[in-house]
Amino acid sequence: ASDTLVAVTVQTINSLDLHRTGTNRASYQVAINSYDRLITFGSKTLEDGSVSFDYSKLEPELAESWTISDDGLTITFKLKPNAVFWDGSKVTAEDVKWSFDRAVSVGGFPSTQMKAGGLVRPDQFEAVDEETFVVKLDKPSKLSLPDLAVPVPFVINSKVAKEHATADDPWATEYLHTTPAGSGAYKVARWDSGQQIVYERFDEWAGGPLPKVRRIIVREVPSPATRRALIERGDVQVSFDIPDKDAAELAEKVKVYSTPIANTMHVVGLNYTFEPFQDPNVRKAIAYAIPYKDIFDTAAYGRGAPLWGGSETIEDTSWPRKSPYSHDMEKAKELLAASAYPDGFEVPLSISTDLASWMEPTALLIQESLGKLGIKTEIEKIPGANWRTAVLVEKRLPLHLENFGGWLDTPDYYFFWAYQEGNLFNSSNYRNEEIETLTSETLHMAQDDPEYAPKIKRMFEIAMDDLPRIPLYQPALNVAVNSADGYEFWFHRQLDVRSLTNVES
Amino acid sequence: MLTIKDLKVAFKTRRGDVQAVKGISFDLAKGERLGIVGESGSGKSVTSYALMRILDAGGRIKSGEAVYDGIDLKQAAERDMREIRGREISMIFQNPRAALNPIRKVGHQLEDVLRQHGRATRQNAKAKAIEALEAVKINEAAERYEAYPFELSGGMCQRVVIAIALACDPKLLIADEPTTGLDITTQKAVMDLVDDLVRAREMSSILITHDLGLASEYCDRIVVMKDGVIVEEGRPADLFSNPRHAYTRKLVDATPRRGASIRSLLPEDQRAPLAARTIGNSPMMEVVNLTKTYQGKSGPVYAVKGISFTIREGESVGLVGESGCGKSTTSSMIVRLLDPTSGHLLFRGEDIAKLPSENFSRHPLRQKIQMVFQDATDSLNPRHTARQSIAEPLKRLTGLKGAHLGERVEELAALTGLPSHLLDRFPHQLSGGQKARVGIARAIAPDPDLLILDEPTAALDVSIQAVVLNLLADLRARLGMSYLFVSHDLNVVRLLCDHVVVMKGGKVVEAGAVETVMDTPQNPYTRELLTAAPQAPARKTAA
Amino acid sequence: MARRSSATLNRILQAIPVLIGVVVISFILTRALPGDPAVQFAGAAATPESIEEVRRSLGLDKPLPEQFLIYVGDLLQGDLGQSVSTGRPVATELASRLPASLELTLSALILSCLIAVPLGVLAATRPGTWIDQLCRILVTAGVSLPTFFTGIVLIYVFYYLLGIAPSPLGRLDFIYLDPPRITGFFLIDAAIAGDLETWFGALKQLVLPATTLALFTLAPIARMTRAAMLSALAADYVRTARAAGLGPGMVLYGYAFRNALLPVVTTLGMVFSFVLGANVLVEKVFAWPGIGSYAVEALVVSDYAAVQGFVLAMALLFVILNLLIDLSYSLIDPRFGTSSK
Amino acid sequence: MSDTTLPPTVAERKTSSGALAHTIYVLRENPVTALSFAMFAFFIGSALLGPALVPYDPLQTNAANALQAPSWSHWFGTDNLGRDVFSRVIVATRLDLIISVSAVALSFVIGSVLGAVAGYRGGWLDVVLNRFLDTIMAFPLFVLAMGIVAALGNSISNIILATAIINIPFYARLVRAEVNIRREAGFTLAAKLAGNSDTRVLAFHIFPNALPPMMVQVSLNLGWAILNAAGLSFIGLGVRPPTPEWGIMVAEGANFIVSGEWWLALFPGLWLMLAVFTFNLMGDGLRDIVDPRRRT
Ligand SMILES: Nc1ncnc2c1ncn2[C@@H]1O[C@H](COP(=O)(O)OP(=O)(O)OP(=O)(O)O)[C@@H](O)[C@H]1O
Ligand SMILES: Nc1ncnc2c1ncn2[C@@H]1O[C@H](COP(=O)(O)OP(=O)(O)OP(=O)(O)O)[C@@H](O)[C@H]1O
Ligand SMILES: [Mg+2]
Ligand SMILES: [Mg+2]
Repeated sequence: ASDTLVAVTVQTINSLDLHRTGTNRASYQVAINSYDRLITFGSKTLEDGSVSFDYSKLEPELAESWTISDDGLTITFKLKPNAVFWDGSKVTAEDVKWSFDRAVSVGGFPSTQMKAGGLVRPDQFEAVDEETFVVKLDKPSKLSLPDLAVPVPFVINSKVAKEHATADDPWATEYLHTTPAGSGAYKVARWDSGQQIVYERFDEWAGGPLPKVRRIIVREVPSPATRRALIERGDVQVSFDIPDKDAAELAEKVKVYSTPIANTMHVVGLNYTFEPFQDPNVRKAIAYAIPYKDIFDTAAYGRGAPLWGGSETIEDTSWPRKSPYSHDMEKAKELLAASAYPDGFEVPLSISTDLASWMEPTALLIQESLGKLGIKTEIEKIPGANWRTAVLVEKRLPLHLENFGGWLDTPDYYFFWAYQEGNLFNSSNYRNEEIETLTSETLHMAQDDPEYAPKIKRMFEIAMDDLPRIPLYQPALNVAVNSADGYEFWFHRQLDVRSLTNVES
Repeated sequence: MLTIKDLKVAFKTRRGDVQAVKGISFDLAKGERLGIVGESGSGKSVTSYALMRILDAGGRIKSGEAVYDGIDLKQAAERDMREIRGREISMIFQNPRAALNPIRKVGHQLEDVLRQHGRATRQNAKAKAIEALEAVKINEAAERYEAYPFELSGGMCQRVVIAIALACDPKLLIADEPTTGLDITTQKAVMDLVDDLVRAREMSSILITHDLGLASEYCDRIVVMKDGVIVEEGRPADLFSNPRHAYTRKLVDATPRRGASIRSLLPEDQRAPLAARTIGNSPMMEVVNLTKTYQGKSGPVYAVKGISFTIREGESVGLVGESGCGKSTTSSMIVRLLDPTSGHLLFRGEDIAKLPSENFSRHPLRQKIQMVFQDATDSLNPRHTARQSIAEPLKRLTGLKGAHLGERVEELAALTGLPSHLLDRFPHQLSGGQKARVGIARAIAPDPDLLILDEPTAALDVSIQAVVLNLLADLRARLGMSYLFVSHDLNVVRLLCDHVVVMKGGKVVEAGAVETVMDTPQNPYTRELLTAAPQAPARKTAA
Repeated sequence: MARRSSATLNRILQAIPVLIGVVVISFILTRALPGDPAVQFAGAAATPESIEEVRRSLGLDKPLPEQFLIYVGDLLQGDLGQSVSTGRPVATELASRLPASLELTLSALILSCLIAVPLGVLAATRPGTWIDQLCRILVTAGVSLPTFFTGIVLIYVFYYLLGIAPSPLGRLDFIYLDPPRITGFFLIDAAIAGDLETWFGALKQLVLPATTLALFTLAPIARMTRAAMLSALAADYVRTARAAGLGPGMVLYGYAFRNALLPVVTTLGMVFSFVLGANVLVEKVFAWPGIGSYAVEALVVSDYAAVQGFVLAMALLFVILNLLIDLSYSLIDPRFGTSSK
Repeated sequence: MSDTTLPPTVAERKTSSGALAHTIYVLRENPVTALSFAMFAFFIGSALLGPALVPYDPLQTNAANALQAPSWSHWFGTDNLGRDVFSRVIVATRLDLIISVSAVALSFVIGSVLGAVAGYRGGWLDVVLNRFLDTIMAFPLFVLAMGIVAALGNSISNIILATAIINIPFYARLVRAEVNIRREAGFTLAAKLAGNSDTRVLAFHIFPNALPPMMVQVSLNLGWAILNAAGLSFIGLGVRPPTPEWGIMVAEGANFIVSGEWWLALFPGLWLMLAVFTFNLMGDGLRDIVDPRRRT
């Protein structure tokens, strides 16, 4: 059975086509495992010996090589001549163009993500010949190339897709929804919605070294207790995205990888539309009242990275960074006394039922601590279906927990989404003129630009002083493996099965 | 053939052992027909169950012996008992419909027995079963074989039960009140059938009944039981003409028979003279063309088809007829619990048929027309004590409260002979006779002028029936009420009523003064009713 | 026969208003669910415009009465709609998941009956004894535990600690292939295909979840069997049968038990629909790809079509179940259809 | 004056002491019933006094002391936030009893009224009610409860409401049947003859007779209500944290079983089971107590 590997996850795949509207996060793994992009990120070994993607290294996948024009506006890709789709047909620049056109045209998340790299219109893409593909940018951006390595711009077999396209459905979303047509390392042998997806290796894969395992089954098991039992007993080889607690405890029995998720933070959001939170002293009082260590221990079981008690001075641009605040009730009391609300106030503390595993203990600890300051909170559990609407779209929750993470691993990218006014993850309705300009300036600026670091540091300073979001900790993605190897962490938080191998125990 | 010596049967209950049979002895000769009579609870049924060893869980034969044909029924192994049951001794029960498995074809139930005792094989079982059905004179036996009990009438069910009992030619047949619940005419047919079969097959039989008349007609010898012991035994004629034991005397006296007066039903020492009463000439209730139809599946069903009669002030009218002839429907309409389809009910000239029954409870006349129900148990709210039941109409209709209410209830209890310490009991804690008294006390509580009595004694033992009938007669005289007395027993009607109305199929077939109708019945149906009733021989010493 | 079929027809007619009621209530209920399916569906990083676009494409911009009419119109054409979250037609989804739930539920009920009915008969033949009390305590204990708790404990003991049970991974371990689909019931399909190995594989997976559900259903069945047997044994016809010399087996089973079966069948029907509801939790614990877990997911994300389709399917099942009960009633009881109602 | 009012009071006292004696008798007769009533008394006691007696504040977290196994200082151990499980289990009694008792009371009242009116009036009213109840029953009940709670929001009152709604058919059907068979009973007619209006007859004469079988239903439903709340908690639709409630504690604790922290789920589960067990076993006893026919 060593040519088969079984992984279990909690999530349900609801489509095999990432571009389709309504496709959920779990389904991104199909785009990764069954499709190829032009380029991908390299990998690096972290201090704890685990392997992670490397944002600073771009490597070829379908592209053999690429060149950037001097003005930074034209990127020319040479495709691998031996790259073929599952049906044996050659991967051509035409396929790439069709796929990219699709990504920017279907709207919704894929188009938004493409836009982050400055890719918005089909006329930006050109298939020069069979193996040459050109991307034209409106302005140079450091995000453009990395954005081509995220799961979204995957390459579809356009001949097959077009056969199934209709006037109503020019991008063949109905067909690709259930039948992938790619060139990726693994074909989808079967997909039982709500149960499992079975991958089977594509032996002519040209995107990288041929995977070792022939068949990989990803089963959906909703109960965490069941998943834990399965991995402990070795009936499955990989348990993906396990709770922090299990990670902490399983580490003694099986191999557990806990990688702090790049560019992601768990934060407390203080909504500026809620009057008391407009008072800086109140915000700081809250920041000092939060029992960070207790939260990190009970909600995250010490998995991930602490984001409190950092130094006041900002030396580098690494992000996420520790805030200068730590648990200090005396200071909190002083600050609140100095505020316009010395006797405290009442505020609901909102969490999502779907994310209750970390939000609930965190909220309880915060509730208790704020209670000591005289800030009375009632915990409001918002159904998962409502959460996005309430926290991100309507941005109406005064005090809430939030967990945005950016795929593109730069601080400016995070600030763009979470601190710039009107953007989705700015759930605090925060607006600061300086931040607005700094984000716009740095978003596309190259990281080695001499102006970059000072601006970023200034952004950090303002954010930590204004505190629309109080960082708690950087969460970890936990994966347990038993009799398997080759796990690699990815920013997109999906299981990349291509590198997995079986280990006979 | 059967010898019983000092048989004692006891039941284990929540409150310790109950001695149901306290040492009885009797013999039964071959071909003899024995009757066991006695009031309810005297141990008649338990004796027969003990013989068959089919006592309920918790019941056991404590001592004594029962020997059948040389076999000790007390000691015999269960396996041997199974052989005896059905083949040697068999039984038929009261309430034939319940005695048959409701979801099994009657033919199959017969086959079960035949095959159990090896009287039939798989191949010939059906033929034998049909044969057995023919033996009990069921017409179209072959078709009845396929019938389920619910598709048969009560009389036919009893015939099937008899067929089952006699299928394996037993030597002894025990019949435990085989005709209760059957119409008087059906009763006669069934009893005649059993008697014929028993005689023809030269079987012995034991007939258990509380009807002395029935016992004397169908038995060679009678034992009288009371409280688990045999108080007297003898040939029917002797027993009736010269009862020795006080209890037998009471029983014989209480049995209504031709020519007896109502007081003569009571033991001699209680026969106080009846107070005189007057019957007015003015009509109190005129029933005119009363009709009730129900909407059946196939067209209207006439329960009552345009009957008319009159009840005068102070008069008692009897309403007789067999089951289903419309007696209860008529009385329900008169008492305004049911709306007639058409017709008039003139109560002292006022047509109360027009008033909807729903609102009649608030009408001033409600107080004037009251009713005593057939089944005393069913008519008392099981959650109310006797006191609450009697007080209910007083509170609602007369507005009595507090101490006055309490006094009045006690007074009514005294009037109906209900000991006042029983007033705080629940119905299930009262005997049948006591419950009947509560029902009567409740009905007379608001001082009605017209009392409708729907078979008030049907569920009672004869001796209690005698007491209740006398109580009713006394009350009538004291309170000057008029009665509409519903019954299927002409003998009882004659005792209490001045006038009688005979119904059949929703129509009046004959009406007139009681003596006239009973002595010179004009209608064949009335005559049939009269001859079907078993006649108890008159007691010599009867007054 | 005519009487029976007309009674059955009557039942079918009675089911129509029920189904209409279910359609209306489920429609109203889903619209009352929190959460905006358009936002949910538009996915991460959606703009207000794309949300509006999704809303239009789902037909959610129309007024409710119009949405209802459209829904009913589709229903009448046999179209249950598309599940927003899985992107598949609800009918397909139900067709693949319903057999899983039914197989589980039926196995649980059969198991439960095999234990509870004899237990009830045993208790009824010895009322008031310690055996009776013990039965009562045992079955009551079974119904006192939340099913998800029992399920997890069973997994912990029999899979995790003892390793006797197979891994709780749904209907079939991944070493087996699904049997060719005929009925959707793995046990039946595997038997038809003559694939003994798969049959045992499917059976093994069934044991724990079916036991979990069966434990929960012992009490009502045993209780009803006991009560029905007690009253049947006290009935006059049983006395007649005994007086006629019939053997104890014939009396107990041929006479008393067959009569006691009537109320037991009614209870079974109730328990069945109850268990179908309770499935939701057990399916979650055992990763069972049934209709219950589907409903929970759909409810959580306000997937209107899926929830409505699920409820409607359950209601139909309920109606069919009642017809089956009537049918078995009419087989057991010749009186069926004679009295009104 | 004083002695004229005496007789009724004496009588009243007699019946009420009769009721007490009857209760004692029923309890004595069946040891299992007696045991269940004793356990019920215990639960009532912990609901009333529990919050005052428990050793720790059930909401007080203590991260340093999280997930401690049972010990002398924490009899039932501590949970993932270091809260004392024993205190939480005991304090939860009140809320759980409130949920189950009020849900059952609500469905009892609504079901009784609907069933009684339909059973008594019959006709189209009866037909309509029957179809309505069928409609509710046609929903998988737990899913209906889920839907209601999801739609209205997960507050305690909505959990109670949802539980009540799914139980209404059971009461309504039972009462309907019981009323229907007594609609033409002798004592009903007698009550009408005694001058009672239909409403009075129904409310004071017929309905009380349906109480004994309803008591059995009540006892079963009290248990179901708690299980139902627990199930809702398991799928995230339970009461709000940090309120202690058995169902939510079992549901959350269940995920800790495999990791070895069995006490998180076991003790609340045990309490929940005991409570449901108690309620279920009480049924027959309750029925016998409200049934005067059992009096001797
Ligand atoms: N199963 C039982 N448990 C306890 N006591 C019983 C049981 N069966 C009968 N008895 C008692 O035995 C006594 C005799 O009952 P039995 O049925 O023989 O009376 P009966 O003469 O047949 O009366 P009826 O004319 O009403 O049929 C009664 O007092 C009754 O209380
Ligand atoms: N509610 C009803 N619907 C249809 N038919 C009815 C109804 N009530 C009575 N009947 C019919 O009316 C007829 C008369 O019934 P009723 O009860 O008056 O008879 P009865 O003389 O009192 O008989 P019994 O001696 O058995 O009490 C019967 O044939 C019965 O079937
Ligand atoms: Mg008897
Ligand atoms: Mg009558």
